[in-house]
Amino acid sequence: MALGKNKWHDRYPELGTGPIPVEPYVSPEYFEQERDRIFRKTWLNIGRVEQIPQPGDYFVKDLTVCNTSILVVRGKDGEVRAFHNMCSHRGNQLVWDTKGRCQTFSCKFHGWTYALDGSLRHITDEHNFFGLKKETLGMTPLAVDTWEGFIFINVDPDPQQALSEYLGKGLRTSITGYPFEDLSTNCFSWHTDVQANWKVAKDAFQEVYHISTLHRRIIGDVYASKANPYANALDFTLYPPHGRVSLSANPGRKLTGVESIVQGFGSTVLQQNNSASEELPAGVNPTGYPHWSFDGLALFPNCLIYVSKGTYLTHIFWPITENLTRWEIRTYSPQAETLSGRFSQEYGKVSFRDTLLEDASTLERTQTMLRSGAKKEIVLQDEELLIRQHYKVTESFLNA
Amino acid sequence: MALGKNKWHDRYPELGTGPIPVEPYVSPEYFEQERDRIFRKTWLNIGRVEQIPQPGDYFVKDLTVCNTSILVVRGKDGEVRAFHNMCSHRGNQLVWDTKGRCQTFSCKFHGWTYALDGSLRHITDEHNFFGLKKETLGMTPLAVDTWEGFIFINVDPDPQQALSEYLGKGLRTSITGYPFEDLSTNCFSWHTDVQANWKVAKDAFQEVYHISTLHRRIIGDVYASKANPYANALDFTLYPPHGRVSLSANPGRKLTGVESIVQGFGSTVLQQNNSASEELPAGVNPTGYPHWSFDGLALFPNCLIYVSKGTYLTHIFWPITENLTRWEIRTYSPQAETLSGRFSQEYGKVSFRDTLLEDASTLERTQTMLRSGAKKEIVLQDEELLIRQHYKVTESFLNA
Amino acid sequence: MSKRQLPEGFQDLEPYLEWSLATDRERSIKRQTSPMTKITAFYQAVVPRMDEILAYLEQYPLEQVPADAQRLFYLTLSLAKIAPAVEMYGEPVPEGLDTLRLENIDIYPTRS
Amino acid sequence: MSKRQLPEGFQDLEPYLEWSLATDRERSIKRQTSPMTKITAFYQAVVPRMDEILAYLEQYPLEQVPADAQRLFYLTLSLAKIAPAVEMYGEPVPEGLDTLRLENIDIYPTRS
Repeated sequence: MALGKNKWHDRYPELGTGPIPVEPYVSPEYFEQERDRIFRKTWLNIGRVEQIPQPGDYFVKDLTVCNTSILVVRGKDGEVRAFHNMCSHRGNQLVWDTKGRCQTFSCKFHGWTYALDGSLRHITDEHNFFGLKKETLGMTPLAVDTWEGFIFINVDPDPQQALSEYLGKGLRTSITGYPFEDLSTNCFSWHTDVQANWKVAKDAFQEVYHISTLHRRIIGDVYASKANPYANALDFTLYPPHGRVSLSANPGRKLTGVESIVQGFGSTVLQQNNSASEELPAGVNPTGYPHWSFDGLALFPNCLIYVSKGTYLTHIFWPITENLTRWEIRTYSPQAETLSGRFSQEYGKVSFRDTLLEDASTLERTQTMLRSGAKKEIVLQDEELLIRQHYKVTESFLNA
Repeated sequence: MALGKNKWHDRYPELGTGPIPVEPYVSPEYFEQERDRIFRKTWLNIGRVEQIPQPGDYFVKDLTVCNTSILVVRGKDGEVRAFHNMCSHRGNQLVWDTKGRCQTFSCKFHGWTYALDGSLRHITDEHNFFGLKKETLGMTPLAVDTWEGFIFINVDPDPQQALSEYLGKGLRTSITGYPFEDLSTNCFSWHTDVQANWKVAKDAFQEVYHISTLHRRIIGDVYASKANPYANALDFTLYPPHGRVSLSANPGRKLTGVESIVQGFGSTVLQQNNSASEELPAGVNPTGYPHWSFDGLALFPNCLIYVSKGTYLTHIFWPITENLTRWEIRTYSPQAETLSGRFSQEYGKVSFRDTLLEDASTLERTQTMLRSGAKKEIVLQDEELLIRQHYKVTESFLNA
Repeated sequence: MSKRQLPEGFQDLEPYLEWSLATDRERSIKRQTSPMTKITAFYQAVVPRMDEILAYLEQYPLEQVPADAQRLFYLTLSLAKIAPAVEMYGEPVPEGLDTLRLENIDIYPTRS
Repeated sequence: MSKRQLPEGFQDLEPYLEWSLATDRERSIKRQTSPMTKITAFYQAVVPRMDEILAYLEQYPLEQVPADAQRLFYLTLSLAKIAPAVEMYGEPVPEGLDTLRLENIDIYPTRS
């Protein structure tokens, strides 16, 4: 690992090195532009295929930022479809649960009923309507596609790119072979609403510069070491609008008492020190570093995927207002086969979650101060490359 | 004391006598104008110098109405300074405690460190930044000044008036010689969030017309008497945008049992009947009335200071939304030297606080009904002069 | 034989030790959860002894109060807390904001 | 004679049964409302027994765990919950977002 000065920005000089403005984090007008030109135009990761394994399985996703609620359902033919969750009669929300399994969807308001493929099947007191064309009154579909088991939707009625084109070949092949499917049988997840702009939240999870300060007690020595005191990254590779970072571990770290106990049973924490000589999934540890920790994919606009050996996790940041964000965290791992395995997973869950609580401590405080107007700009260092790229990409979307 | 009809409005005919509109108490748009044209432009009382007696002492004040949090600190040179409580890196809130003492302020996010004078001292992993000019990256200062030991700040980067000019010579000299410093060694204080517009709260404490009704059981006969049944004031003097009221006591009031016990030990309640023949502080009891009780200063926009013999108190009303206010009450008195003195202070504290609970009983109920839209106007009598002045002054700020 | 809790000469007040509470919050809760009969009984027991009590407490410097005198002092603070209820309102708390909504704040420096 | 709550050989841990809690939320609340002295006492009692405990629990298929073993298992989940507090922070919860604000969500199908 070569620690160097400004090496990432030398690799991507087009991003510049200057400060970036505070306005995108606090302005309601900017937020409306993000809504219209980014969230209503791009592919958004809304979940995993494992959420709906069987025909008739569905889940509902409230997409406040796109002013809609989405119903995602697996049809009798095994296809995954997505619809605006809305009855064609007077617009009532069709499904009120967050998930379930059914044969048909029946509106609680007047009983109109839809098939799993979205077509309208039953109109209550139909003969009292006036020449309805039932075949034109199905649920309104949305563009939907999957990649590595992640379900993406696009609320644009006519998406400008297919999902595979939007993700791009570079990003897609960078992670080829990672066993997302095998690792997705078990999911621990949380969400919360934080009073911060969605980018304040995302920024906090797409740089590790803060680890040696904010997390010094929990994971201060997990990534940072004497040789690499600020946990500088092994690699940054950009696939605009997306990007990837690769992180090393501190090989000299001593496990705590309970960590030593846990270790024998496989934990859901990001495995911290994965030797390159071990069998690692293809498409990780791009530099082949002997003490690799994890790789992070930043999918524009609002999704981060962190992959390690034996476990991966996602952060998704759903804007609500310019000052409010629903933050979703999901960690994936294989099912534990024994109670000992469950204990070990529990430990991983707790220590990861505690780290999240520390991370979150800055979010609302930062938003409060950004709103003060005291400063018009913030400054970024070399290791905050993904934050800088996010800003530049956003500008290009807003000015397109 | 000459009881008369409409005498205060005869003294200040420019204030008029008509009803005032309900809109300023309930309108979000009006609230935004108050935020921009009053709270972001005027000098605001945020505390006492006794809160930070030593170099390195600091306190933090959340100023939601100005969308900021303020750090007030005494420097090594003894100077009181105020800053937006914000790190210059990515905007995180710098200090998370409400008060304390330190040598430097270190950001919990990435470890950037500032001196007591606000200058940036340490940048973590500094060589990975891009030509930062450290000397331009200190905390953002705010205008700060003191008067009689009260600390005022102004979030306007370029205040239109100095503090002394804003307070005005009339107001300042009206209270000259009052021993604020001697009386500030001991502070009992409370706060609460009330679901009422900040002016509903302030109005309740800048008129005594309600005392003989709302407080009839606790202090109904403390100010009102047979000769002065509605506790009419001794004097109102306006120093626009501020003002002062002077109140008499009921000389015929009988003490309760425990009040008689307490009396020998000096209490923190406003001393109720201070004979003009006693030694009174200069700058109080402007009419020289023999049974003076207390004088109240109304500092625009949101601060009331009530001074009596041996004790004073402040109310500060911090707007949060048009329907929500943080109400802060602070009572000041000398330290008790004995347990008996402490018992006496405790009695004063309890009976004052009980009065506040009664006062507060109207606030949320009033706001609920003002929001109903049932009435567009409210009416004011002669003794509610300070409420009327507040409305007129506000209008002049909003229309300036 | 339980140990003496209050100073010599004030043992007759021991039945009221439930009112010997160290914090304002505890005293507020005690007041608002006690019926007037109990509040009044405490008031009537303590008020006639207040001259003696305060004279006794005056002997101690503030920083050297023995535990039994401290308990007696806390009784006087509870008397301060309930005196207005007995003498003025005739009910434990006046009609108004819930007393616990007024949060005590300590704004001055805390020095160790 | 109270009934045995934990499996044979683990009775010495019965004083810590207050930590045998079935849900993550209960364990979170228990952690954040317990003083470090209690948390540390629990940690010190259970950690030296963990090898035995895990070996004992390994014998049961996940769907056939007897009630006493289930209680013992819940003790290990509480250990997982408080271990970072003892080993890393020295306080019950790290300075940060209130832990109860992170709501547990179950996104996978619930099959009966």
